[in-house]
Amino acid sequence: MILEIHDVSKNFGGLQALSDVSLSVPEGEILGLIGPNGAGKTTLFNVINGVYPPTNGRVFFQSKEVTAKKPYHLAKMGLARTHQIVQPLEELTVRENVMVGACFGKEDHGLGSARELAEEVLDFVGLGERKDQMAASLNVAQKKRLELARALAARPTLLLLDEVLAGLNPSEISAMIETVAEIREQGITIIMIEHVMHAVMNVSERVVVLDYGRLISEGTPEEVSHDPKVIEAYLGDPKLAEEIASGGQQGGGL
Amino acid sequence: MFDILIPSLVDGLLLGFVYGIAAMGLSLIWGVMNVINLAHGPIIALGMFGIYLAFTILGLNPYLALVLVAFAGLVLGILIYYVAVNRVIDAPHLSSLLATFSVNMIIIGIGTAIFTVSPYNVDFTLGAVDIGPIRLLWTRVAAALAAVIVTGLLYLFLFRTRTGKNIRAVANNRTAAELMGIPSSRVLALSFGIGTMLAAIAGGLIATFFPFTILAGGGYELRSFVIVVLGGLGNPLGALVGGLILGSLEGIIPVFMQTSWVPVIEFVLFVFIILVRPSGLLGSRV
Amino acid sequence: MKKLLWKLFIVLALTSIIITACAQTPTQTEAPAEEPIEEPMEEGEQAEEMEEAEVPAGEDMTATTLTLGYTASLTGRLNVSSGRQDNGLQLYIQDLQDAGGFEVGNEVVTFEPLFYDDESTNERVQELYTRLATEDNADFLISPYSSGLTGAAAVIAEQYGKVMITTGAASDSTYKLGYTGVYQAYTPASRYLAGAVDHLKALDPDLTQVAFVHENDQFSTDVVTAAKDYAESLGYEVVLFEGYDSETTDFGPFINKIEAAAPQALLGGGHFQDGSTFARQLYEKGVDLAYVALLVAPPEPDFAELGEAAFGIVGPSQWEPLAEFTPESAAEAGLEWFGPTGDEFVERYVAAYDEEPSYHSAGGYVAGLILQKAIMDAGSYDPEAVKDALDAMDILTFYGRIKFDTSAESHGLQIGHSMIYIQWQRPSGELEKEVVWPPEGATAETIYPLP
Amino acid sequence: MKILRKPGFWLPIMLVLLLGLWPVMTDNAANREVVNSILVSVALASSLNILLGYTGYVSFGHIVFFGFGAYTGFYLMSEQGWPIYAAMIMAGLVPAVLAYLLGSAILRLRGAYFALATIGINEAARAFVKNFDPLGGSVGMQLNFQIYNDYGGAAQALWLTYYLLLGVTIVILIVSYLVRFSKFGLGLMAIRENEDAAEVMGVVAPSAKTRAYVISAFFPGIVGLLFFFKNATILPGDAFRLHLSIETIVMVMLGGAGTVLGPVLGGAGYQRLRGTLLVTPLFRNVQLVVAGVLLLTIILFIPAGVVGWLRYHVRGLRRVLE
Repeated sequence: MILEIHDVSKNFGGLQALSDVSLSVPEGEILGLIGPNGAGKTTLFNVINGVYPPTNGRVFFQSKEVTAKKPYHLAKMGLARTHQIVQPLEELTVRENVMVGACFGKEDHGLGSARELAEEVLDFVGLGERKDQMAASLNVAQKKRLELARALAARPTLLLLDEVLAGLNPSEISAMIETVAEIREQGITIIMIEHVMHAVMNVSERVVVLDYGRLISEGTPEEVSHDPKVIEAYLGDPKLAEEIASGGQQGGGL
Repeated sequence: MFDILIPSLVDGLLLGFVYGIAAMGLSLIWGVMNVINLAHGPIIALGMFGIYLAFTILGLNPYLALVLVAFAGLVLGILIYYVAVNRVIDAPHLSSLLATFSVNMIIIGIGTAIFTVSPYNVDFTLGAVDIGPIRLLWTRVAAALAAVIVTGLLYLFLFRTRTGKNIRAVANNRTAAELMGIPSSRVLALSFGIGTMLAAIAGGLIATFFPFTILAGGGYELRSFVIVVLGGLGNPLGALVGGLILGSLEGIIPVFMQTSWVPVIEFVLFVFIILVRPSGLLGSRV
Repeated sequence: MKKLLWKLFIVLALTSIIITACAQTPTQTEAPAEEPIEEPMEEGEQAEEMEEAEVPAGEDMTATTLTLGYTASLTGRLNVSSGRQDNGLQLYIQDLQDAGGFEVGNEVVTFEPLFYDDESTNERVQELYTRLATEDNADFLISPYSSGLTGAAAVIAEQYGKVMITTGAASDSTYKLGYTGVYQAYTPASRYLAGAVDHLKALDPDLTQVAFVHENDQFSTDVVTAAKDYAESLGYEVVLFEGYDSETTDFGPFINKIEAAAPQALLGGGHFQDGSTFARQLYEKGVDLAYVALLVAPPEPDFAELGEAAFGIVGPSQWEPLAEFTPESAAEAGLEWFGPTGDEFVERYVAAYDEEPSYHSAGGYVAGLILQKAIMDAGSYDPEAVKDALDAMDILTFYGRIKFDTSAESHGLQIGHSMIYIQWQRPSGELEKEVVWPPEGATAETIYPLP
Repeated sequence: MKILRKPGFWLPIMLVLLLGLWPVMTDNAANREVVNSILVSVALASSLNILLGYTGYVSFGHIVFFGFGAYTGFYLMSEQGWPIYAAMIMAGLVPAVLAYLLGSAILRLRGAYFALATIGINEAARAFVKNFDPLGGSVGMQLNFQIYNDYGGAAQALWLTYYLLLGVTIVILIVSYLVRFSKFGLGLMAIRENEDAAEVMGVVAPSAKTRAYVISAFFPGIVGLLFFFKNATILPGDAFRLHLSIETIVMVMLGGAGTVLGPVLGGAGYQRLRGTLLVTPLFRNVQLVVAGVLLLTIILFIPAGVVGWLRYHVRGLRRVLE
């Protein structure tokens, strides 16, 4: 198992964003993580990579306990992620953005080799032409690819993808799905949060469903999509879900 | 011991009200738009000179002149907002810090050209009254009273008027307020104006009992920072309480050690609170 | 489009600034900034009064103008006293120019002032004296007002080998740093309040408790440290000894402490602005003291603006218009007399500035006088020769006796001059200064204890 | 050396060197004093840039290090009789250690809170030194004039101070360049742009920030010692002047934060402007107004500063101006 999560809970003030979530991910798998808005998916990512310490429970990465370790510890161990809301380093060039990933990721590259690696990865995600632009000048789809390139340049063993497809048009979506599949072929384990259902169902080997911070279903795409609990969850009040989600993400603050 | 403690405390508290008003302006601006107004000190100084000019040239009663100074402060603040702050309201902190600091430089520069850096004095006295061992100067009492009145009016305005409610809405969540049709830049400008108005009033009150120079605002600005952090950034009522705390500290500390240790204690406390409890002793926001 | 033009303009402006910054152009050709001197005198009456001033019209005489460089605190917290000092010095230079200068060998020398406003800050003093010593290349330097600023200026004078006459700078410490070309016109700080302690002892032998509250700067610290030691040696108990910041405007905490410590006498203060505020707040708070002596502020005529708060306050003074040093007293003491008499000085000063001179004014005037005398004695304006002349100087002027310490450890310290003490009284209803100490110069009885 | 072929490396250094050699060539003390004050500004601005420009932390407390270093060195020279070279090293090290200790506490704070804390530290430091008698308290310390004799007399000592300052300034520029174009520097810039994202990518932000803080604190102390050695007097009010911190920020912003050349141009431009207006009675006060308007214009319209703006708008200059 590359990642094991035992009974993880996370509270924000009075709000229970995650309750007793347990999960194991074997090496090489593509795991889909779905659920209505505010189900706690991004919070789970944040707990896994150390942005938030869990209130309860433990997290193991590559069989080492990483509960409440800082994000940079996990990054050095080989965990990389993209953000649902893109976070480019705006005043740096596209290449420099990716070099940050290479320099400070698992392989700890020097500037020279990081530069080569960055160009390689940028070509791979299709941003090769734009490497000298400022990251701020990219459009949303390009910024998503930049997020991906940064994560890949870290040479991770586990990659957390947070809605890389959101906001893309159909042709961009299929291009991105292809890219994800290629990444998978490099032997990188992937957990992806996704709302574009057909994509998740096509790419994932296994799917996990969160609702109100609880893991309510787990199995092959086929099994999950027929689980009555899942269907019920998606029929739930979307507005309420949104409130929880926004509540969950504001905790950082100043 | 008591003979000195009580008068020192009273002196400190009376000043504390005025400090509170100055800090309230800073706090309001921070609370509404997350801007630290580094032009606060010079505006306090302008308030002092406003009273000076009104008193010596127009021969106005200082408290009457205070109304004029307040109005001028409001207008000046709105002007400053549109010229210097509006454009950088969403930029990183450094931008608004430096934008307001450049306003500081401009005011000090012009002020120095007009008034030089020499001390001025409003030769005004209301006499004193003896209560037991304590001698109260009426100018100090009047300043404290004025501070309380201004605070009361500010709260009536913020909680009882539509504009005031708009200000609070913008402070709470600017994006949401804009979606609800509140003209945010006008509200921000008004808030900035009220913030500087409070600074000008505080300066005006101080001018009735202490001599001052165009640079004198600096010390009160620094005190305002301390107070704002004591009372919670963005919490105007907290600023008044913070002012009273600081005032009493300034009164009482000298009883126990050399007066020159006061700023050391003040600023160490300040840094300590930022580190340990950045929301302030009373928590932020109203 | 408009935005673009804006940007273009800004960039142009910035580049020009940078170019001026990097372009290595010292603008030495510019005439030094000269503040307009207030016209000091009516024509006619003064020229002959300057000693040694008759300029022979011989053709073999060449005219030489030496620049006296200095800064004055025309603005800032020291403005009042420094302004007086500047007035005094300007008056001296004007007198000299009107008299046509003085003879040195076959040259007729006059002085010309070159000065800037230092805004009462150390930083500007350092920058400006550096400029005076290098770019402006002033021939001789006069100190700014106050010990703190003079301390900063003296180093620079010494670094560039310029002779500096200090005035308005009493601190002893400046003269204990190994300088060789800095000469003090004022009675040193260590002797400022010693007389007040003697005065107090004479007034009331039973009084035992005194308090010292002083400005935290070089001058006032030097003064009160010496005075405290002296008071203690006379058996006084010092119940409060505390310093305040130069910028202090709220003396409340100090006044509360004074009331709690309940001394009968208060000595201290600092400079004019803080001293006046202190006196005012002491009065407002109705502090019960029998004797109050403050530094610097009381002898200034402006102190009277405090009204009732000024009444009874004692202050040490370097010179008062009432003090009588005359050519006759010089002859009696076997000293050489130099310069105008006190009456002449007061008369000209009042004519020029329409105000009473204070000791700061006299100090400014006498600084120029000392330098002139030294150059005349040296017969040259070579700095080394002038230094020798200053070392040897022992003269009496309207301001008093001038003689410098020539020992290595405190070279340049004034050892000839002494202090007098004034008190604000109401001899005829109006507030007026009266000399109350030492007894031989006193013009009135001391009002003691204070009401 | 590959680095020597980079115009971005040698351009700032050549500029400073040319400027620095001008008084030497003309053998003119007046020129030296003009350049001396420019060098102080450039050195302060460039060292602050490492924290402000590269790391994005707005410190109003840069002058704390200037003051503490100066006091340390001054104390060692005047009370302990140390030679200036040894005192310089301590004047750098003591503030660096202080920055390390302070940094671990206050670098956790973000944005305005960090800025406020640094203001507090500056004020606390000044007030403390005013009360601290071993360092002379509120009347400060003075050097005995004889100390200049150890360096060949006052005139020689002033030249020596000047050369040392020039050397230190050039070292700062080299360090600034090396940091800017290193992996460490890349990490700092990632922190500047988005600290959370940088941490997720593996940048160990706390230690990187602390290191940047320490590096930027090492130099101002040395500059401070040289500055006050020249003036032979040190006072708390002069050593911990909040206004100087702010002016230094202005210089960095003027030239372009985050670039190597920017603080050089900003420092030189600001100081020259100041020096020119300083002695012009009519414009003495306008100095502040001019500087204020200039700063405001920069903030509002070209927040990247001169160098940043040129880099952005003139493509050809990108390789030259770093």
